[in-house]
Order: sequence, then C-alpha cells, then structure tokens
Amino acid sequence: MKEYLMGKRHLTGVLATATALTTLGSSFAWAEDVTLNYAMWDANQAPVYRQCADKFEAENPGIKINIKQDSWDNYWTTLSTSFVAGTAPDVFVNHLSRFPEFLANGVMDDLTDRIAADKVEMKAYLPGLAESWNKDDRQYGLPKDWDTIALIYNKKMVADAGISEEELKNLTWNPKDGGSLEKIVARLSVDQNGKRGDETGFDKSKVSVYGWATNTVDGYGQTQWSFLAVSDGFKPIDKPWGKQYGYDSPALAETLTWIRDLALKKGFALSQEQTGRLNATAIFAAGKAAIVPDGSWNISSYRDTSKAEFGFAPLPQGPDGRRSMFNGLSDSIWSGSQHKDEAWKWVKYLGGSECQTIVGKSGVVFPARPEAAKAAEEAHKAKGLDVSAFVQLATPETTFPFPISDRASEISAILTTAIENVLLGKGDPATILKEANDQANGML
Amino acid sequence: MTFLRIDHVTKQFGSVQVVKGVSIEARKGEFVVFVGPSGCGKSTLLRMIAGLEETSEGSISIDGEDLTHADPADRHVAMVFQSYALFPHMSVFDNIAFGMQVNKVPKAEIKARVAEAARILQIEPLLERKPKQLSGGQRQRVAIGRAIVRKPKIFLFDEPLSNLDAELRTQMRVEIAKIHREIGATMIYVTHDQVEAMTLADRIVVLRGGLVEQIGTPIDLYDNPANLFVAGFIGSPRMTLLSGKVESASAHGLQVACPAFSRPQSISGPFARLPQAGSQVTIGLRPEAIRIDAANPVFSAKVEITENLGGSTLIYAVTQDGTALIVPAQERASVRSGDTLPLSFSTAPHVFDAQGNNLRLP
Amino acid sequence: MKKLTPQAVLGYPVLALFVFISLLPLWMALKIGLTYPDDVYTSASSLLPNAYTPGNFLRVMGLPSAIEVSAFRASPIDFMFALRNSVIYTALTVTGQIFFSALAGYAFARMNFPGRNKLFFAFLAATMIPSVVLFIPNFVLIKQLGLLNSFAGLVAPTILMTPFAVFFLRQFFLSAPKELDEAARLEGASQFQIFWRVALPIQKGPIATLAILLSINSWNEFFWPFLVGRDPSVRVMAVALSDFMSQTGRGNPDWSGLMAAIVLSILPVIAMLIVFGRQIVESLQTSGLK
Amino acid sequence: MPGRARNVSLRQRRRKEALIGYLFVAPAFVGFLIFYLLPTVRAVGISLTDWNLMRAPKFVGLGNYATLLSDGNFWHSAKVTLAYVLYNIPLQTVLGLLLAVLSDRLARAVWLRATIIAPYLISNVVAALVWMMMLDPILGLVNAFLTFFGVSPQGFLASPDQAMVSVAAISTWRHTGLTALLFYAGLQAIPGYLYEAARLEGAGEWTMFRRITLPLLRPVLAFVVVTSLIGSFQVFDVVAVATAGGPSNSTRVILWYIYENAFKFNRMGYASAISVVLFATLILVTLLQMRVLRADQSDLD
Repeated sequence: MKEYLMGKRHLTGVLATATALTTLGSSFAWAEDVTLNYAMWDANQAPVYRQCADKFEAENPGIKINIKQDSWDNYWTTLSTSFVAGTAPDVFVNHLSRFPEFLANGVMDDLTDRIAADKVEMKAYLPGLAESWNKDDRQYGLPKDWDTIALIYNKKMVADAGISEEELKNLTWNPKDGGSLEKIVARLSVDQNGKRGDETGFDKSKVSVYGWATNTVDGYGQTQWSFLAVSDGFKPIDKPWGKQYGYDSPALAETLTWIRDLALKKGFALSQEQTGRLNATAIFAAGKAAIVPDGSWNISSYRDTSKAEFGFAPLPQGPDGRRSMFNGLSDSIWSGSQHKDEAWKWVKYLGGSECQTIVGKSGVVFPARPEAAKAAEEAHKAKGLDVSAFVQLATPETTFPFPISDRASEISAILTTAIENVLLGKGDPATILKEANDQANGML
Repeated sequence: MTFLRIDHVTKQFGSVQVVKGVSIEARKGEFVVFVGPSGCGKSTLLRMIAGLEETSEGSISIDGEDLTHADPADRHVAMVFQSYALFPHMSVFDNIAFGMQVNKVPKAEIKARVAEAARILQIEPLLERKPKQLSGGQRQRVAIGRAIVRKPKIFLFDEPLSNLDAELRTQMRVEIAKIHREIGATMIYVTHDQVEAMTLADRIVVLRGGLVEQIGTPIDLYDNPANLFVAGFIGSPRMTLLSGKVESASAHGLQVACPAFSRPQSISGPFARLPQAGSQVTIGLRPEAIRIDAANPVFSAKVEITENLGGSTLIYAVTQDGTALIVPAQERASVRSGDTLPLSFSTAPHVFDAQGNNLRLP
Repeated sequence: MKKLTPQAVLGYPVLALFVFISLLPLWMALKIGLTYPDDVYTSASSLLPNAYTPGNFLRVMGLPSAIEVSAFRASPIDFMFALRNSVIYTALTVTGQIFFSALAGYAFARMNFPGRNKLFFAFLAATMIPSVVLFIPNFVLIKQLGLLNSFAGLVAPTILMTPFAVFFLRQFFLSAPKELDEAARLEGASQFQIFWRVALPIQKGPIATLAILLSINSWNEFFWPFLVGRDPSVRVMAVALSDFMSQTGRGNPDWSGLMAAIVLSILPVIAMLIVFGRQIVESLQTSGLK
Repeated sequence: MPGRARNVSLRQRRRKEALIGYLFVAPAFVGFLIFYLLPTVRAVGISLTDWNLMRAPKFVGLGNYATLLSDGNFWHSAKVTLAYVLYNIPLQTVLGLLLAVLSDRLARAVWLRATIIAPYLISNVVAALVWMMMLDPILGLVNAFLTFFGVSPQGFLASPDQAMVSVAAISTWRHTGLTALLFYAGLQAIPGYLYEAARLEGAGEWTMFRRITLPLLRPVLAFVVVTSLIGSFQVFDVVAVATAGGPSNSTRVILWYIYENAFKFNRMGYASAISVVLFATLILVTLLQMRVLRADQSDLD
C-alpha cells in the first residue's frame, strides 16, 4: 500500500508538471480571443442560445462562445468528471438537484461580489428563482429559466365525453373521493366495449383509453404525483437544504393510495406496470390516454408526436390549493475557469433582458424574467397553443420548490423505489414511505 | 585443409546430455554424412552447426572462423529440412528468392540466380506455383533450390529424403549426389539410413548416444568397423555375428570355438592385440565372406526363407545355436526352406572382444 | 430432398420461428425508421407503418428532409460522422491489437527470454479481470493524461493488447511448424522479418477469425467510449445512439429518428454478414475452440 | 556479411535473443502494465478510500468493505444478478442446443446460420432499444401478438416480476445464435458413423440425442455454459438502456449498482470495493471453470 501511494505521488508529480506545461502553453495564446465553453443539456435550447451568443460576441469582441450540448442523462456524468479533469465548461446550466453537491465540492464560483459590484437587480426575476440559488447569502447562479406542470388533454376525447373546457380548467381534487378530477378521469376512460368508466359494466381489465396517464414515477414526482400530494399538504423537505425529508407524511400516503387505486382498483389510469419506458407522451400520442400531467419543457414533444389536437389545463385545486413544483435553472461559473471575468460577462448577459427575451420569443422554455416569460407565452399563442396553464401557476403561492438536500442522487434512488413499490401495491403505503424516509434522513 | 571444425562440442537439454563431446572435421567440398539410430544426437549436432541450437560446450568454426555462438544468419549455411519447410504462402520463386530478398540482393541478380537453380533442379515450369500444388519430389527440389541459390559455405541436410517413397528416394539420392558433384560444395547430411550414407558420403560419421563411434570413408567403415555397433549398423545385408570363445591366441592367429561351428576354427591376423585364451569374442562375417561350401563345411544353418531377387538370391537361415544369418547367393540357388546349408567362411573374419571393439588391424 | 419425417414436420416450423424472432426486431427498427414521427405511437403495435417515409433516414444523415422534429432540428447528431468515428475506432483497435498481440503471442510461442512464462501467466490472469474493475482507474488515468475525448484515449486500453488476443494468437503460433521460422532464420531474415514475412502470413486464417471477433466487439463497444469519448468529434455510433435517445431530456426520444440511426449503425454489420457470411460463421464457430 | 562481428559469446547471443524477445513483447507489456495491472492495483487502492472524484481521496481502510457487508442494496444486486444468470443460462443453452440440432439435422445452409447469428452482431444497446419498444406494455408489438392469441397483455420490462426475465430474454435473443453456432460446430465434430451404427441398432432420434450427441457434446457444452456464466455476471448494457435498474430495483444488477455508485452517486471508493469483490468472485468462478473443463475432456480424440 505504501509503495502504491508513493507511486501515485510520483505520477501526480509528473501530471502536475504536464499540466503546468499545458497551462503555460495556453497562457501564450491568451492574447488572442478567449473562448468560453457553455454547457447545457436541452437540445431544443442550444440553437436559441446560439442567437444570444452571436449578439454577445458582436458586443464583446475578443470573446467567443462555444455551446456544448449533452443529453440530460449524460450531462451530469460528463460535467462532474470534467470538474476533476480540469476540462469543465466555463459556464454551465445548473440544476437544483446538483446544487448541494457542487457547493460542497466548491466547483461553482461565488457570484455575490460580482453581482454587488455590477449592481445586478435580482428582483427582476420571477420571485423565488434567484433565492433558490442562494445559500448563506452567497449567490451561485443567475436564474435562467423555470418550469411548471399542467395537464395536457386530448381535445377530441374531452369533447366526445361531453366535458367542457371550462370544467377542465376548474378541476378539484382530494384524496378521499378524488373530487371532480376523478369524475372526469372516470368519464374519459373507455373500455373495449365502448363503456365509459362512470358507467356500469365498465371492464377495467380491458381498457382501451385511460383517463389519466403519467410518466413512470421517480422520487420527486415532479410530473406524476407531487402536485397532488403538495396540494394535500405534503412537504417534501422541511426547508431548502433541509435535513428532514417529509415522505412519512400522511398526506403523501393518502395521495399515493388514491393514485394507486385509480389504476389498480378502478382502471381509470395507467398502472406502473403498464407504463413502460415509452413515456406518457407516447401513450398520449397513441390515443391511449386522455389526460397527462407534464412539464412545460415538454410542450414541443407533444407537438411533434401527437396527431390529435391537444390543450393545456391548469392543475386541479386540492385541499391546500393548486401547487406545481417550480424548478428554476441557473447559469453558474466553474470555479476552475481560466476566464472568470469573461464568463461573468456572459452569465450576466444570459440573465439579462435581451437574451432572455430572445429565448422567450423562441418559445422553447419560460425564461426567468417575467417580461421574457410573457414573450414565450405569446410565441406559443402564435402557434396556436394556449400555455397560460403553465404561466399562471408560476407564483410563490401556487408553487413549491424542488427539494434540495445533500446526497440527492442516492436519496432519489431510495425514494423512487419506495414510491414505485407503493404504486405497485406492494404493501402498506405509510409503512413503505416511513421506512424510505428514515433511510433518507439517515443519510443526512 | 579443414573447412568445418567441430571441437569437443556438447549439448545439454536440462539435465540430459544429448551430444557428449564430439569432434569432427570436414574438408572443403567434402560430403559428410552423420548416421546413427534415432536419438543419437545427429540432428541436434546438425542444428548446432546451423546455429538453431545453442552449443553448450566446445566450439564450431567454419572456414577458420569461430562461429560457435554466431547467429544462424551469419554462418552462411543452408539447410534442407526433413519437412522441406517451404513457405506455404509464397510461390516457388519467392521461396527460392526469399533469402536474397531479405538480404537486399538486386532484383536482376535474384532472377538470374533463381533461374540458374531452377535449371539445375529442372523446376523451371513450377516457379509460379504454391508449395501445396507440388508433389513431394518437387517440393524436395524447391527446398534444395532454396539452399543452393544462396551459394552457402555449407549445405546441411536433415533427413531430407525420409518423407519420400522408396523409388523417389533412390532417384533424389542420385540427384543430390549429382548436385554435389556439380557445385562441389561442402555438405553435411544427416540420415538414419545407412544405404544413403554409403552411397552419398565421402566420409561417414557414425554416432550413437551422443558420441562418435567411428569416422571414415564408406569403404573404410565397411571393411574396418571399429566396433560391433558400427559393424552392425553399416552394411546391407547386415554382418552376421557369431559368439565364441578364444581357445588359444598366438601371433599367427586365434583359435576360436563357437557353438555354431562344428569344430574350433583358426582365424589369421594381424590383430591390434591378442585376446586372452578363454575370453569371449564375437566373430563377424560380412555376407560376402560366407559361402555355401558342401565340400568343406565349417558350420551349417537351416534355411528359413529364400528371397529371389532375380539376379541373386538371399537366403535367410539359422545356425545350430540359433543365430540368424543371411547368405547371398549369386546364382539362382535351388534351396528350399527346411534345407540345411553347409557353410564356410573366408579366413579373415572380424573378431570383436567382449567390449565390442574390433581386434583386427585394418 | 429429405423425406418428411415427423421430426422434420416439427423441426422446420421451429426453425422458421427462430429465424422470424431473430429478424423481427431488425425489421421493427427498419419499420419505425420508415415511419413518420407522429405515426410512431399510433402504429407501434403493428408490423407495418400507416405510411412510409425515407425522411427520417435523410435527416439523421444530415440531408434535407421534409420531416422536421424540433429536438432534431435543434441539435442534429451527425450520424454519418459517428459512423466514421466507429469505423476509425474499430479499425484502430483491431489492427493495433492484432499487430501488437501477434508480436507478443509470437514471442511467447517462439522466443526465449528470461521471465517469459511468468509474464505469459500474468497476461493469462488478466483475462479474469472483469472490465468494470478496470473502467474506473482507467477512466481516471485517461483523464489525468488529458486524453478524454480523443481517439488516443478511446483506443489506448485495447490498442496494445488484450489478453484474449495474445492468448489466441500464441496458441496458433505454437501449432505452426517451427522449421519455417528456422528456414527463414538461416536465410538471414531478422526476427522481425521472420515474424512479418513468414510467421504472420501463414496465420492468415486465425488472424481473419480474430479480426472478425474483435471487430464485432469494438463496433458494439459502448461503455468505455461512453465514458471517455462523448465529444461529437470522437463519438462512436453506440454512444451517439444513446445520446440521441436521451437528448430530449425527460421526455420521449425521437424514436423514428433513433431507429433510422440504428438501422444506419447496423447496416455495415449486415452488409458484412451478407458478403462474408461464411467466414463470419466459421470464425465464430472456431471461437469456442480457443 | 563481412565486417560484422560474428564471433560472439553465448552470453551475447542470449542477451541479443532476449532483447529481441522483450522488444516483441514490449508494446503488449506496456498495454498490460498500464491498462490491466496498474488499474487493478489502483482499483484496490481506490476501494480503500472515500472518493467522489472532485475532492482528494480519503483513506478509510476496509471501511467500504465493511459497509458492503451490511448493505442491503449490494446483497439485493447480487441476488438479482444471480437470478438473471439462472434465467439466462438455461434458456440460452437449451434454445441454442435445440437450434443447433435442428439445423444440423434439417438445414445446414450457411445462410441459416448467418441469419441466426445476426442478433449477436448487433450491440446490446441497439438490442435493448428495439426490444424496449417491442415490449412496451401498452404500445408494444409483443403484447399485440399476445392479445391476438388471446393472452392478456403483460408488463414485461415495466413489471417488477417480469423485468429481469425480460432482460434475460433480450440477452438470450442476442446470444442464442452464437451458442447454437458453437454447438453446431461441436455436432459437426461427432462422426456420422456413430449415428449410422446406432440406427442399425434400432435407436430412435431421441435415444441417439441422449446417448450419443449429448455425451460427446459435453466439452463444448461445458465451455459454453462456463463462459456465458462469466459474461452473465457482468450484464450491464441491456439493463442500462431498457430498465435503468428498475422497476422497483428489480433489475438493479451488480454492474448497474457499481455504475450508480461510481458515476451517479460519485462514490468511487465504494464502487471500486464492489468491483474488487466481483473480481474475486469471478476468479473463483474461473477456477471452478478450469476444474469443470478439465473434468470434461472430450471422449473423441
């Protein structure tokens, strides 16, 4: 072991020398243009940000922006390994689930002083967005965009079931009888004999159209169950950066019980075992589901894959109101960047009104600035899509934040399994959830 | 002048010594045959000359240069392998030209020399073929062609004819003799076949168990075998060996009693030394020393089988004491199996002492 | 014609079923590749699409196409480039690995040097190491060497040898007649000339076999290129496919494009199978006899 | 070559030979040293640390191994992997054998073997993707077939009870052709006169299969089983693409768990510890394999 360590020290020495030489090499090139690498995962956004970059480059001669896009699944692996490799992008799109880990490892640059020096107005963003990237009064990212959840429905099916759009926009829900949501979902479910879910003789084993379908569940339930549970009083975590997950709450157990029964007992929703890796988008596009709750980032997915006309309705009103997870992304600067000053200029530009409006107009995402978000809404409207269901929920009162804690990946894996088990009917929900919650809290 | 000198060489494989201190010299242009039963170390010795085996002790020099541990490539020797070792993926031309190609001989010269070799071996029409399209004899010629084209200092043959059928073997034997005459190179030839050794060699080296038993011209070895082993190994049909006992010994000769003989016989000298009276000896009779002699028989043998070869007849018989012998008869003898042949022998048979050494002076 | 025994009556349908199941997924990939994106799910459970289009193939090859899918339009993965990278990666690893493994296998079979057997045994033992043990440290090493996202980093662990290749080739060198080497040696050829001009050419068959086996492996290799070769400049087909699939983040992948790309990625393999079917079959058959 | 010093000593010659030998082995040795030996040693080293890639590793001794012993997820993954092996190996072997015997008896055409080998030439990733589509509970083709034959739709990859079997089936689909091919080669090595002799004795197909084919195929059988066994323990690609360890952890095989720890949870040390344990297990299996193979030497010479 000793020898091994010594060998390693030696190797490190060699590598350090090599790195020094490389650095020396690159500092000679400093007189030329600085090229900033900007990493993101959403393919839809890359070309839009290219437009921003073009403008930025024109205004800042000497700085070039290189946008690197990588798929969501691979983005984080690549990013965290590139931090070690010293090849990380100067600026990267950040997600709240990674914030604690990155903070603990010091890979994000602290922007607080630069914000103060340049008098960047943090109140210009939608409330709550800047705050989530703040820890102990230090700011680690400028808000980029946000997303909320809404219901996507098949217009023809809704019309065929005799449901008015007005009804859809004012859904209620509670875990006892499911409120008007359950009634509508039942009505929208049709079996192979053409019987509807609210008619007698509905065969739940031979359903041809399901009233309700969600993506396969995960531990946060962003698009699947969190909006129901939170509207029933569930609190995923005691506070941002909390140490106490609240997955043992009765509200969560009763919500998940209702969801489970909707599928397994009543046959109005796709069960876990029926939801393959082809997500709800596919089921919806294939005409096998009438309503799917999904996130604003997926609007274009539906547009591309669904032949049928569809519309958006706001989330149902629960005992505790309408609540959507509000997830804000930010742009952060890598602490190891060689060009932090330039990177800051770029981040400032990204968070500024000009770029955010460009992004908004493209309609791929809702930018963090209200005026830019408005532009996005209008862009969608121009294409015939009314996305107000997403926008109207983007207020502090109707949203709750993505739960932030340490060891998010591991905890997510634990919670995912627990919720899968509940929805599969593998035992008493309260017991399963309590166990998982204890395990999660035990890791903090 | 000595061209190849093998000086007290030994070869050790692990704890086994397969060559136990052999010294041989060969003159330039000489055709030397190593002969001996399998396992006698003859092939190993040949490979040591080629440099394919390390020499454990002793030295080997060629043309006055000590090459004991030199690389095979530096020895200017060529070898014809038992398996021919033709490169299966190359044409006959490339097989023959390979050595010159790797030694960067100019193309024109390669062509000329291959053509010359092909002419000598009469394989000109085969040059474009691959080895597997050739007959055994043709392959043999190509292998020889590959050897001669480089004009090596020494040719080494490792049982080159053993994979051929009897007729081809005889034919190729003659060919090799002709080639040797034509190019006059030094050749070392390993075989276990004493006929090849007798017909091809200028000198024969008889090996047994890693040691040289005798070195000499074929006639030398035939007429004056140094010991029982050589006597038995050289000559076909084989020498008949009768065991006996010395009754008396004097400068004039020996009086030997054999169980096979009807009475003790006197054998005239000269002898290298005289055995003591009463000691065991072996009488060795070449087939041509035995004759059918009804008038004055010394011993008799019962005919078992006769082989009529047309021009001559071989009679296989057994003496009274059970020794098998072969009697060549020039005429078509009218003997049948079961007959008893009256036999006598020339007056100067070989006499071997108890250790097997030939007592007779050449 | 064989006469129809009961076994044949039962056997032929079973064989036909095997063939059907072997080929069905390939057909499905082609079918979905020929389907309009908005028809993928509506025709998912049938053997034929409602309407055919070459558009997906065109767009994944970066050619103009009537079909536009936002995810794709946004950031096209250049599959032709990934195909090129796959060819480079496979060619480099296979040729390098065979050449250097052959050198070593030849030395182990034919040459004498102190420590030969010990070293060979060490190589043999290395065949037992599961690749996952090596991935993490090798990944770290490649990173430390600054070879991430380069062909050098991609091929580094396998271009010099794999224990399997060394072992495989040594076996064949051992069984080759030694006299050929010796003959060449006497002719004055250097060790390398013997290796290159005599020993190697006569192993054409085994080398072709090995090349086929290694090519299949390299072409399909996923995890290592996924770890170290994510940059589009070196991204191989398998990784490009996985990236393409997960590109839409938490939504569904662009299946019609993905399947078109998949068909593209297996086309060279199928072409090889059609042209060299016999050699491939025979190579694989001998792979069990190593 | 005149002028060259030919008169060398035995030591010089040996040294030269050894040098050339080393030169020949050198590239492979470098590859071995850097990418096999060193990483193995490093993996063991890393397994003794707590390391998330981003900070310096912290030495924790055998801590990771202690954690592992009481880590329910680890044992679960071991169990799941074993289940996969137990589904995969018999399925693949029996089907491969059936296919080999059928093609040996009924159709020896090369194109047939080329066809059944096609799945093997396709990467696991692609196989998993296509099957994922075909096995979808609602939209998949396979359920459409099942429904057509009156069988109710199945969850396959989405069902915790069926996911592992489905993953094994995908692997089987990919590997049966190869297995069959190996068996086929083994069948070809059995001399035909044995069957003729048996037939003269009045043996039927089944008896001949049981009494001649199977015993004489034993070495190939042992080889195939043991090598695919070792491969099976390292199942990863299909799981990564088709199930990502789920649903409900039902396909969280060892390699997936290692991957999760290493690249998702950034617990390099712990991931290395599991790898080392896997390595040790595989060595054990390999030693067992050598035993089995030696015990099963061919009866044909």
